[in-house]
Amino acid sequence: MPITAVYPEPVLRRVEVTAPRAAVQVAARPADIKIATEHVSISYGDKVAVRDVSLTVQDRSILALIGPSGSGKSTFLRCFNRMNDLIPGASVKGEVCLDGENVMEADVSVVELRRRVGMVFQRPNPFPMSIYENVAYGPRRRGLNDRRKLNDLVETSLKRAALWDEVKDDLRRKSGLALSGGQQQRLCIARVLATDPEVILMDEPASALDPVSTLRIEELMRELREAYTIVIVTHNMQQAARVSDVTAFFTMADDRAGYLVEVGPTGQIFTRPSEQLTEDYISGRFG
Amino acid sequence: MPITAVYPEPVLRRVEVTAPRAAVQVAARPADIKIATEHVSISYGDKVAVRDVSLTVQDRSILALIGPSGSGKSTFLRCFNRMNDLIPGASVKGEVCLDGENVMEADVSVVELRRRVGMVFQRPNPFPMSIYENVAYGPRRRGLNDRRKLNDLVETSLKRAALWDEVKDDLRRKSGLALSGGQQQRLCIARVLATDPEVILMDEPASALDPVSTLRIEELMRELREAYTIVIVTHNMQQAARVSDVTAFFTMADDRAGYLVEVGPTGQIFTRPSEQLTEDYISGRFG
Amino acid sequence: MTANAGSIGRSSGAKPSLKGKASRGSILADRAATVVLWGTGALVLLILGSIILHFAMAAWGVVSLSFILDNPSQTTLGGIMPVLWNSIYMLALTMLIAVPVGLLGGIYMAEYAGDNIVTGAIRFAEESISSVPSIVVGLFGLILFVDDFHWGFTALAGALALTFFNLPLMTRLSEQALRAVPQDERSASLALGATKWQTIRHVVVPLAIPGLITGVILTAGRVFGEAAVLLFTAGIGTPPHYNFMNLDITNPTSPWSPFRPATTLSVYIYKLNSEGLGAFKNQIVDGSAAILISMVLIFNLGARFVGRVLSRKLTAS
Amino acid sequence: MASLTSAYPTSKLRAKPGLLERLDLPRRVVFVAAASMIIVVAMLMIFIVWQGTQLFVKDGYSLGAIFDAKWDPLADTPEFGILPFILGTIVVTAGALLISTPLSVGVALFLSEVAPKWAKSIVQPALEIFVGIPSVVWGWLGITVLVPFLADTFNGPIVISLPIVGTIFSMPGFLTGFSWLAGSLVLSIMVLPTITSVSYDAFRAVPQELRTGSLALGTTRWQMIRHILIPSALSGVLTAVVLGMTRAAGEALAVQMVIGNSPTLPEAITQPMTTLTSQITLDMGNTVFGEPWQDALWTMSLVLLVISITSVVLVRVINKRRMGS
Amino acid sequence: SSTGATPTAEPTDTPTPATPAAAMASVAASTAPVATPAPTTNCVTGTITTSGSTALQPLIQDAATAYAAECPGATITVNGGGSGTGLSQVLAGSVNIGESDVLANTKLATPDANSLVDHVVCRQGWIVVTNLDVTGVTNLTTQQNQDIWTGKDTNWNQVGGPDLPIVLIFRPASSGTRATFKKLVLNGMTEATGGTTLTLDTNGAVTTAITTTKGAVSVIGFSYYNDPTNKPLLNGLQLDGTDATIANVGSGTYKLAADGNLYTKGDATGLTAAFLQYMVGPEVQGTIIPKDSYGPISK
Ligand SMILES: Nc1ncnc2c1ncn2[C@@H]1O[C@H](COP(=O)(O)OP(=O)(O)OP(=O)(O)O)[C@@H](O)[C@H]1O
Ligand SMILES: Nc1ncnc2c1ncn2[C@@H]1O[C@H](COP(=O)(O)OP(=O)(O)OP(=O)(O)O)[C@@H](O)[C@H]1O
Ligand SMILES: [Mg+2]
Ligand SMILES: [Mg+2]
Repeated sequence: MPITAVYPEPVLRRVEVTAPRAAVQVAARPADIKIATEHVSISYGDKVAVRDVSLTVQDRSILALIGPSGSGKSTFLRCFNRMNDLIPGASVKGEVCLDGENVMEADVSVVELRRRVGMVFQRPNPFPMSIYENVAYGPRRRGLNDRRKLNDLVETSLKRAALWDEVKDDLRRKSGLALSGGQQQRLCIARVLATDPEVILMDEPASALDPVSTLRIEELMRELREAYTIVIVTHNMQQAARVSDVTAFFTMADDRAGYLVEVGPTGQIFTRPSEQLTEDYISGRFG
Repeated sequence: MPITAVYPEPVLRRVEVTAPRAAVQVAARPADIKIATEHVSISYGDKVAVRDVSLTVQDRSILALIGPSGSGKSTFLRCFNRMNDLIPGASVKGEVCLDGENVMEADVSVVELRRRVGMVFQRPNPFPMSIYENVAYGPRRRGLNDRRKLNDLVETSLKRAALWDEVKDDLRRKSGLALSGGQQQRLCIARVLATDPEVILMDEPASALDPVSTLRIEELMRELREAYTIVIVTHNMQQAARVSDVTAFFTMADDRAGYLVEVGPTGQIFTRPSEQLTEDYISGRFG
Repeated sequence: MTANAGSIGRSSGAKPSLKGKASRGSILADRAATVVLWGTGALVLLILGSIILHFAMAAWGVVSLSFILDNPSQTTLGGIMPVLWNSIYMLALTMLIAVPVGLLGGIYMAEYAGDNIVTGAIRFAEESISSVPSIVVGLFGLILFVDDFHWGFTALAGALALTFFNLPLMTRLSEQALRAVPQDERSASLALGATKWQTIRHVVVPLAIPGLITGVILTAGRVFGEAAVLLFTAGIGTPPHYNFMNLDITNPTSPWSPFRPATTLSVYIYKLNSEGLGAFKNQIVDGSAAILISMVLIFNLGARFVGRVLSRKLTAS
Repeated sequence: MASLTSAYPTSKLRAKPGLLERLDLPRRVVFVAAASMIIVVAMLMIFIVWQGTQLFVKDGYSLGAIFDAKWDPLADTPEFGILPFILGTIVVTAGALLISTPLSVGVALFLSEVAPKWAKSIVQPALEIFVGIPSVVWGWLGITVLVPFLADTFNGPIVISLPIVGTIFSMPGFLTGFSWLAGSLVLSIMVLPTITSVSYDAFRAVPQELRTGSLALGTTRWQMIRHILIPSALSGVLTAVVLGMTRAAGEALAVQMVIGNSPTLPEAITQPMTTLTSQITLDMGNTVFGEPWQDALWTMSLVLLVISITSVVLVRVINKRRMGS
Repeated sequence: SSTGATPTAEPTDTPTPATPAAAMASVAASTAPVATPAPTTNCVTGTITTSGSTALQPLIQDAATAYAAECPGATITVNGGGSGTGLSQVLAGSVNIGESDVLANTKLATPDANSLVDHVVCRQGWIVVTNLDVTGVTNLTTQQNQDIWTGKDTNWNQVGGPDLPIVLIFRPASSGTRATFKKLVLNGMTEATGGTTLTLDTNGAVTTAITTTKGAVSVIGFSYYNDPTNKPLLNGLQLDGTDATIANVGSGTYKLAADGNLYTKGDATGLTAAFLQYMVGPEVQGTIIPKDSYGPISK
């Protein structure tokens, strides 16, 4: 997909966006919608953490969720692959559709869902096994045991995650934990890619990394966008501005329940937000 | 002390600074120097976390420490009241002078030091006792048991921390834990004030708070500056720009050891930093 | 300064030196408390040290290879081979049941248990057995296995009673080991589309192995020393000379058979103290106690060592 | 970018789970393993309750006759008052806790607040070894070392008198070392690791922020321990003491070996006494299944069971309190 | 059941006669177990278990070892547990032989007691012993014993000894030793209780306590008293001027003695019968019994 270089007016002083992106139409053709949430509310026990969020994510685009700490970004992100199921007391209401299919329904196989919607976490969390085994983990659990196919898959995934060259020499000997933070995070991305997902969720994937690794991950995200739909949570507004097509701004009300203030093309959110709250936030008045 | 309203050119777009501040001279008269560090290096075991930092803090001013995660800001902050002593394996080299006295020396009473150099933490940490007892805790441990004096002190401290009006009705019945996050943080500040410190250290004091509480704390800091020397660590550059007189920018080298890139009047750091690294950081190129 | 700044502003007078002697009393109290707390730590070591020294001296000249490998004798020092064998045999028999059941139970409690009445009952049961006196468990074994089942005093009855007694501990320790595995690892696996059981089987259990082994060994130490449970279940007597070539486990004369009485080392100590005869009685008890303590030491050091080696193997490159 | 799907068989989001998946065998298996504990406890309770109530049901004794001071199984109409044994268990346990609690809490504080890493790495394994030392070994140490020591050292009456006030305290000396004190001492060492490790956990559970919060205010470490740590961990320490108490009350062999087993309440800590467990070990083997005497022993076991279940409930109540506040 | 393998045998007795002759002998033995000692050892293979009295345990253990040495196919496992355990377990069928210091009918209900068969295999005697400090006392009369044990006399100088308080060490009220002593010497009088009395559950514990406790007195079995290690540490007393010897037990002049009873449920069969027969045979009666300080069965 050729990238049309229509870059909005610089958002913050001296922001140099490495790969300028097209402003994306939010109201897209329905066929292009990869994920849609409708009136999603999530609570932990009695406490509402996310209230009534409806938004859509285009296929092969990057949506960034920004907002102050505690506004429910991570909680909301986890509803896409139903990771909230794992949290005792968490309950999700509303609809979350993947390709038009509501994933919240009881007869949906979460295992299958999570294969199609991969996830990368804030802290790189490779398994304490060799690099090879880390990447082969998902495929193996899917029943892929053919040596050759596995080798191919591991190689492709590591290449896609831009890690192959750095690790190819001791793939099987080196533990995933012996890598640097940035490499570990790319390994985690490779591990997700190996299960052949359609959507990748990333919860502050670079916040534990150094500047160089961060740039690397951002670059990688832009590359992956060609083939995957990505939803990323970030605290770093510059990062959101740099990598995403669409930005959703969350904040929380007095009762501390998070809600969606506005969502729109990244350029627009950072230059002409329609809400005062958004403006206050991105201008650094709070947060 | 009259505040000269010479406020530097706005630093980031749309930043509305509530209380414009005077640009502070870094090279001040020695008599005004409250804290001075010389060649401070701090390591955890073999790992160097902070390398060779020398800076000075003026009396009754606010110094902000900014920098990416892991650059050693918190570690450095903790050397002012020797809280690093409590971390097994942490070792501090160099000199840290409070009013010209080196606090690192063996015969310094850390108890006395910490009374003069108070500290407020990232997560509000009130003790599990009544509001009154929380504030009276420090004075009591100093041997103050006179009912009347204690009552006065608790009231003054809570007033200074701008919490009195909200809590005065059930000072003795309500637990400190029953307050909201922002109130808890102000309670922690009141608790520190009650021990009559000269310096107050704050490690991301507002990062766990909602926007309104954050603004409140910032306002409070500006008030406290009239009587106290404050050192604050913050991730929020806008916050640093809003509240501090002087900003110090930390980053880390390849070996992940944190060091001081530059320190200077806040206005200058945010508009005309002398180092490319600082410029990259505050412009959001990384971090 | 603002209006509500109050009267006790920051003291502006001469500041006390940091090296001043402000609050001498509290500093002295702190020093005293530190000394006392160090003292308690030292006392524990002192007690343990003197116990070990006591048995080391008492066992000097008693414990030898032949003491460990010979049959008991009334006229000479003899050995403790059969009772030592029984201890090891009972340990193995007990662990054979307790380890798998405890591990699986631990998996349930750590990974599946919700907050419902059954789980509550399991927890209550777990806590209850842990606090039931061992003698009560022994008596329970006596009625159920020995008398009602007509097994008589048998190794099996003892091992089952021991299993009952130690199952909660084993379950608790496995649960702890499994819970110690960071949630991240589970999330990572589940987010990759692994099923819950796959996650447990391929990620959680392997990561918990050091903790699990430690749990097994600590339980083993407790099983090894237990006597009160066995007095009434596995029997208290002088074991015959065993013929280890007899591998027929259904034959009660075989030392491999669970259907025979099995006096263990700790029961033997109790027996010698109660009704022992012969010139060497006290030496034999001292020697046996020394061996028991050494085994406990070995179990502990072993647990630590194995745990460390395994976790290094699992985490390092 | 090429899809990787070729590597995998196709599967649908809503694919009907296979029979195996629906059965979820692993879950069932681990559940059964965990639930087996309920069965064990239920059996244990049923048996002990059944046996323990035979004295009332079959032998026709009243509850009042049991909770009486007179124990005379050899009388023409045997009397089975188990009160002396219950009281004995209480006093010997109390003695043990009195000795052990300060020491254990001290060690726990030492480990959690004071000890540097190296000291911790010595003391902690030492405590584990304490746990591992079997009770017969403690008993053996008791009769070979402690009992003769007590008898030799304090064989005269123990009298403390002040110049003017006169005698302020006097106590008969040890006739023999077999005594309340010997029992309590042995028990106190046996419960030391239990109380220590549970209180240690309680101290560790106090958030680090409270410690640093206090120290940053310029308090000494001891002030922090005394005013923040101990109040915060109090319920945990209480739990530890209750667990120690249960263990002490249920300990059989070691106590029986050193306590003298005299079926009367002692007048001083230098005198012999008896407990529920020691009476059970003493008489169980000599009595015959089904005779009232043995039924009375089972009733004592039932009392022990009740004590331990009560303590479990007590611990739960304490912990619920803690969660609540 | 001409092969001797009685199918109705309640205890898990596995008699596998080595030879037809042995099988015959075993059948014969089961009809008259103790009355006619066989001239030679009757070897039957199999496994039996015994439990019960700790006072009889040394003897049974030695006899079992000797029998097993002569008859390689036989395994006899000897457990302690106490007289009550022996009676309960033989009644429950958990063991083949239950040993008891006291008669079954004093412990069990009549129907149960009647279902057991008593085999007297030896006489056992007990001796009153004191700590070595109790010098000058070598004999206690029945009367003196009664005064001491009921708490009337509390100092050794009241019975001609040194000025030393008397420390009574009892065996548990349920034990055979205590019951026998109470019956034969104290005539059923009520014993003293309180702070100057100890109760210790076994001969071993009592022996240890006496050697370390000044002024202590207790009653232990001959086999423990005559143990070469114990004997020098104890001051053994005459009873009514009669020496506590096996010979005096045998002649009936020493009164603190009782039968050693071995019980089987119903008549003994197989190895059980053979072993009981061995117990009353010359080997045990002539050699092992004196060695272990028991008395042979008379006549
Ligand atoms: N497991 C949980 N149980 C209970 N409450 C939770 C849980 N996880 C999050 N919360 C609460 O839900 C709210 C939203 O949390 P969430 O982690 O989604 O926020 P976030 O926007 O991701 O914040 P951050 O930027 O700090 O990661 C918060 O108030 C939080 O305290
Ligand atoms: N207790 C500790 N033991 C060992 N290493 C530590 C410890 N605390 C901090 N470090 C390391 O020291 C370095 C500096 O940490 P520090 O917390 O001071 O950074 P920071 O600038 O405050 O970061 P953040 O913005 O995330 O709070 C980091 O690499 C960190 O991993
Ligand atoms: Mg989050
Ligand atoms: Mg920090």
